[in-house]
Amino acid sequence: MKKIVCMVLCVVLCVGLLAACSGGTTPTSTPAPSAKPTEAGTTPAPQEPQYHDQINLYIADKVAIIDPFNPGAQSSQQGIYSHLLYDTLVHYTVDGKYVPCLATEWSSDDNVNYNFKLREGVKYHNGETFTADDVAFTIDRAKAAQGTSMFDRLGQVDSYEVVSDYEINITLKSPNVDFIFDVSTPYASIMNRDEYDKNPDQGAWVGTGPFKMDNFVPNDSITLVANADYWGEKPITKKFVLRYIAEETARLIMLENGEFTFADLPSIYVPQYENNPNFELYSYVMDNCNYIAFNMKRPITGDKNFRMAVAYAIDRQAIVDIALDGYGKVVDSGAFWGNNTAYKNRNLKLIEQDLDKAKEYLEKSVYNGEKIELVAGMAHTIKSAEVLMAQLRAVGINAEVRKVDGPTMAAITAYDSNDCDIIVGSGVWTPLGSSCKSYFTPSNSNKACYDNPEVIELIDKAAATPDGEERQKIYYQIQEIVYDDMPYLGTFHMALYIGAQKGAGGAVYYPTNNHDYSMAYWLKQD
Amino acid sequence: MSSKVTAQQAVSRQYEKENRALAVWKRLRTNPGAVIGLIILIIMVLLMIYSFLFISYEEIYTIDSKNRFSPPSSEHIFGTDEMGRDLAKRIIYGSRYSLAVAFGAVAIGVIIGTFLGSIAGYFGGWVDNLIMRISDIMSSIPGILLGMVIVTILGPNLLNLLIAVGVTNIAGFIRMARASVLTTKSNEYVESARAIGMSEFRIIFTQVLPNSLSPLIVTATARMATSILAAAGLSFLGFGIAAPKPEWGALISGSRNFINYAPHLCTYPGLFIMLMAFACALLGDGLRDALDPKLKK
Amino acid sequence: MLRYCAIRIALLIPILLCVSFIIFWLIDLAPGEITDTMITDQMTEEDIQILRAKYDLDKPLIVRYGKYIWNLLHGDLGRSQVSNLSVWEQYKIRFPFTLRLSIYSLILGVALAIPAGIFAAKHAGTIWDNITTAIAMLGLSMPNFWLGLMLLIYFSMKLKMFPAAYDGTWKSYVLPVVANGFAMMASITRQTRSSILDVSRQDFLRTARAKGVPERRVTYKHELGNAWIPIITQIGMMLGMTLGGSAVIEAVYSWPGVGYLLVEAISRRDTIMACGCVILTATMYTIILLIVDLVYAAIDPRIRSAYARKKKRRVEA
Amino acid sequence: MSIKTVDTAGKEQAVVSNDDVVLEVEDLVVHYVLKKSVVEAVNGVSFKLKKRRAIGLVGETGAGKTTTALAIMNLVPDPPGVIKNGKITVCGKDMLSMKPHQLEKIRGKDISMIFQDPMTSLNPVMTVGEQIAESVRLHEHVGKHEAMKRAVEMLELVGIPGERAGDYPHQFSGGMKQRVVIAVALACNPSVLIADEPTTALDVTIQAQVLSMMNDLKEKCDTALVMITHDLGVVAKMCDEVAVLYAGRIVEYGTLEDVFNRTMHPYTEGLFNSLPKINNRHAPLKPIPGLMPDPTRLPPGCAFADRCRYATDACRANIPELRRVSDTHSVACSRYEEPGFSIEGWRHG
Repeated sequence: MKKIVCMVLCVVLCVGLLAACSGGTTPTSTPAPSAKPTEAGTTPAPQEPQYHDQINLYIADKVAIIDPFNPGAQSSQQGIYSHLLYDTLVHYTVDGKYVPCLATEWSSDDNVNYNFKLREGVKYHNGETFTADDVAFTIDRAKAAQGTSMFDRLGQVDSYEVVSDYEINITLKSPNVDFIFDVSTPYASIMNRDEYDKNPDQGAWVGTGPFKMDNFVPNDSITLVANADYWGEKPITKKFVLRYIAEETARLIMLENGEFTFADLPSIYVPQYENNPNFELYSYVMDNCNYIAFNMKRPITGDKNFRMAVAYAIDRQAIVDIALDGYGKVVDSGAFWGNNTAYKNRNLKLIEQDLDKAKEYLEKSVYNGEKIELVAGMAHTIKSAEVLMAQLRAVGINAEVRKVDGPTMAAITAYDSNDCDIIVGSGVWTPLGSSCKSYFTPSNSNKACYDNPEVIELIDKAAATPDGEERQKIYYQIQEIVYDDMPYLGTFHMALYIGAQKGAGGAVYYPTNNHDYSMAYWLKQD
Repeated sequence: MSSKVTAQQAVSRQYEKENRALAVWKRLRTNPGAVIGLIILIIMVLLMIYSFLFISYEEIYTIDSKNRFSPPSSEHIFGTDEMGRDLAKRIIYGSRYSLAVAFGAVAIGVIIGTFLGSIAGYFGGWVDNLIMRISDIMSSIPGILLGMVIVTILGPNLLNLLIAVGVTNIAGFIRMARASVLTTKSNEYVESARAIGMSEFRIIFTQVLPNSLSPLIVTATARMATSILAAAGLSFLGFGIAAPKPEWGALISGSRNFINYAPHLCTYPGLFIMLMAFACALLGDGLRDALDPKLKK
Repeated sequence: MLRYCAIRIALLIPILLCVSFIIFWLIDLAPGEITDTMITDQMTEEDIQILRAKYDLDKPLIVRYGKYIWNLLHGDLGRSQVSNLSVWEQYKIRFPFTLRLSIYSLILGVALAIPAGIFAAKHAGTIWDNITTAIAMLGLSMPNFWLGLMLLIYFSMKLKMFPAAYDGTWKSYVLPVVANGFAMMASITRQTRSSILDVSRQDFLRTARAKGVPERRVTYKHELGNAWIPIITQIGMMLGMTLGGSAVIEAVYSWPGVGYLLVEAISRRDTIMACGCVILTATMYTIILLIVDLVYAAIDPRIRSAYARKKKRRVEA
Repeated sequence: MSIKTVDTAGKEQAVVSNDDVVLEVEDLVVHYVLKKSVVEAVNGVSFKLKKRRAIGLVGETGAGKTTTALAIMNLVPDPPGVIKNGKITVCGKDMLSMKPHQLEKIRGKDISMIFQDPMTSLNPVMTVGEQIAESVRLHEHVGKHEAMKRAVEMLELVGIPGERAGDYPHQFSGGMKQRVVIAVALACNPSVLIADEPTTALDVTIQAQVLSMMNDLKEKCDTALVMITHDLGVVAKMCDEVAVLYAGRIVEYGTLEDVFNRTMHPYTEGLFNSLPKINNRHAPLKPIPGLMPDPTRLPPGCAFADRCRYATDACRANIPELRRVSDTHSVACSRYEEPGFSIEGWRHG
């Protein structure tokens, strides 16, 4: 009898344990898509092409939460699902033109006061109509959302005035010629006030974009379905599944098995896909520029001779060959600037590797054998640091690699408490010249603690002068001063490769990594 | 030996100890597994010594972008890794990290764990409860988590990896030491030692602990195997020793993305980890049979 | 019996409090805070302070910990600082996967280990015994992530038999379970062998044989019946280890389990999430150990009567 | 009652054996082959046993009593133990030549065994009732409930209240456990019961109860009993015939009355002399000098020669034959070749 009591107790506990957590839904409710196109029977050859109705897209980072006002949502892939789910006031095309989106027309005379005329008859996914009130709501929430990209873009708005349901005037705190660009980035998408009031947690699941939210599993996958009554061009694909896979090898296998329609390709496998009949290969060179930052405040790295020695010691092509298996682009000018960011001063000569000159400068510098730490945080920067370490030790600099994770990197390289010697990093650059502000003026992205009042003053002036000859002269002058001080050494621009199934395309790739997959399609191969 | 113990007793204990060590070695020699384990361990130590003498740190990090991913060949026995460096040299150089972790982490466990365990076992009462609760807490925190947090705080180098893995061993040794102390505590000679006025701590270390030597050695060798794997796991997740230093776990984690392009980069370090852990486990089993006569088949 | 379970779970509370404090303190010690990665260029010093205030980082550690414990005692594990989702919600979605992974690999392990262990014990000393022990030893010393990678390549890449990551079908369970189960199988085989060897020296087996009980039944009913206790201990320990330590296998197979949450919480300094995960894992761990103890009692009458006697004595006293 | 003797030519004389002989052991030799040495535990033991008769195998520890019993059941642990030769027939079936599954049908049914230490002879995780029912179900293929009923009956038979069938071995005292072991052994009322020192581990009062209970059961189920003991008192109480073993051989064999009153072998005499006399407490004990010979290096001649007062060179030269002295009594001592030789014998009280 006693034996049965124990058995029962065990079973009860086990069942309790499982029941307590059996409430969980399986993360991806999608059945495994069949790789082979399911061409049923012999339908008469249709005139327009047949498309798969589901696309599986690999995203390169975990998405913990979908809410542009929550700092936790910070992820490199935020741009991708924002393009699908939301719309911005102005749409920025890949070749640099501004196209009307939620705002039909916009104008500003003094780069401080902007006027937007809004599009009528646009519906949110929850049926609410899009009005100026939503723009006002988004600006208010953005100003209170410190630590988000939304704050970066719309935090500079001082005040706004809702003229009518479909017109709004926005005044900035300080004049900014490129405000229209800021408004066009996917981070500045316009949210719906009523949805946020109804359920604050999932307020961001509703937007005006071409796709609606179907299911979201934190840190794992996002499922979107096409928005039938989208005001713009209707999307071709019915369903999108964005999925993060930690293990690179697993991702590749899924691409080969057809479980992924689009997936980032590690550079080592690019040759296999280059002339592969049943796969497509898309690639683009990112604007982001990998750099070496010298801590200007510390004695050794503050010494110009030491920096010159390092400049002559490094071989950029070797770094690209090893860190990116050759599939990267060495910087084409001495200036530390985005790949094709505007106003790039290409007549600054790039210092080529010259070991004797390097040793020469090293003699002249204050350096005598101290340990120099190369601080790196991301996979490819750590590899670059390893290559750099070998190259620096070849000329006699006792370099060591120090691997750190995200928060540690942010903490030890903060502007005012930066005690690292050399930081091997990767800097974000937008197509606008103004993005140099974050590297040359005191801010947390300024890893070199570079503080040159003349440069700061020039940058502010540039921000206020409209595009044109005048602005180019100022930016060229800034790059010359920085080239002379040499707080940064630009090394290379990463080139990203996307492998796709045969017949899959239609994605617009932006050098800022915020790709637009809304018009992506996957042609059925019969 | 304290002078109070009569000379004759000392001689007999000495003789008895030598005799026991000899007997253990004789039994150990007959156990094939233990012998294989011992041989592998000796080879690993020789490799480490070879790496100290002949492989300079410079050979480990120099980059040779021409022959990257070259398959195993006569010149490079295990082939070269993604930066053109000879994998065999890096693995042999890396043996020092695994050996350091194997012995260091266990040493931490032994020193702290046994000390706390024996105190808990010997004094009992609230001391026992306190220490046992601490060991409960330590064992309820998953080892991986403790390791991750420690490496994140102190930074990714060998000493911190050692501490991270060592801390997880402590709980096991506390329990082992306490159990063996409890059993030996009740023997008469402990009473007699207390009778002749030995201090408590002296009794613990000279009388009680020597008798829990055999379970200690067995647990130590078994823990060596698990420590090696724990260290490899930690560095696989990215919480191990920093990049250029060729710790075996880091070698696998670094080259796992090229696994179907150049599988040898992953297989050889994996084999070495397995071999080392295998050797420690075999030795542990051999010692357990040799030290514990009643277990003889 | 129920009293015993109640005491065991009650004992857990103080341990969990200490554990949560240790985690809180450790993560606070680590360089960098959750807000560091969020600070962008356009933020002024005053904006940064507002952001930190949002995460209570401006208050000292004790106050933050006090607030956390206050919520904990009210049964609210709080919300993850990163994703603002309640810790219990996320854990509820992911824990079944870790549990299923552990239990399926345990079943695989036990199913292979018991016969192997008995086989090794029955042929103790012969060449077969050495072979089985060697294989078991290999299983123990093989790093499970390395085995995972190898399986991933051969079965998923080359033979295309199993999917590379979790996709909802049973097929995606196979590789992680084998990778996880092999180590389990190894240690349970060793334990079975040694406990069967211990039991096979006992006299009641001779009585059984003298009764004419066939050899197979002697082994599986009598010997195994008595050898279960140390084996169950080993199984309980293995289950506990995989619950905490499966982060590695989950990393290799992108398995939506709990270990992965932990790694993520630490690398982003999400203290509330990390504490929540550890507390829940420790609770599940204790419940599983409790189940193991109950299984002891069910199997070994001597232990069961120990409980009964305790109860009876209390009644008399 | 007939006895097999070996004449000098080594041929066995065909002796009239009648049908109710249940156990026959002929020339049993059992050696334990260890790494470096061979233990000659049993060197040629032969005896016969009829229904309802009890034979006592007496001898010091190490004389090969238990090995003989295990050999009869064919339970000698085979890695070290090897049954060199000998023929064992139980109820007409030759135990040694049978295959394991045939053996399993006989063990517990025709012949069963009780072991020395009751504390470890029962499976701790099975109830007492189950353990008895198990052998019933094995041999009589009856349902679970029927077997359980039989188990309760057996328990009642051995003096244990039936309702305790559901208890576990650790809930019984030493004596009670031995009764359970006996119940297990007699569950299918075997024709032969081997008891290997059943009462040694028990204290005297319990010993008497168990022995008398075994006696009643022997009579009731008319089983033949092989009682292995080193306690002459137990033999006197239980057995009809006695075989004295020394270094793996029978040195004296006869009815209780022969061996006890007309002791002929010096070793048996030494055994009786080393017992304290109940009514002559002051008489000094006369223990047998020396120790049992090392079974791995048995002396060429009579194993008892070194310790025997009457030993001659002849004794040390060749192994004495078991010689019939009367139709029920035989002794293995070469001194009896000389006519008129006799030992002093031991004085009663």
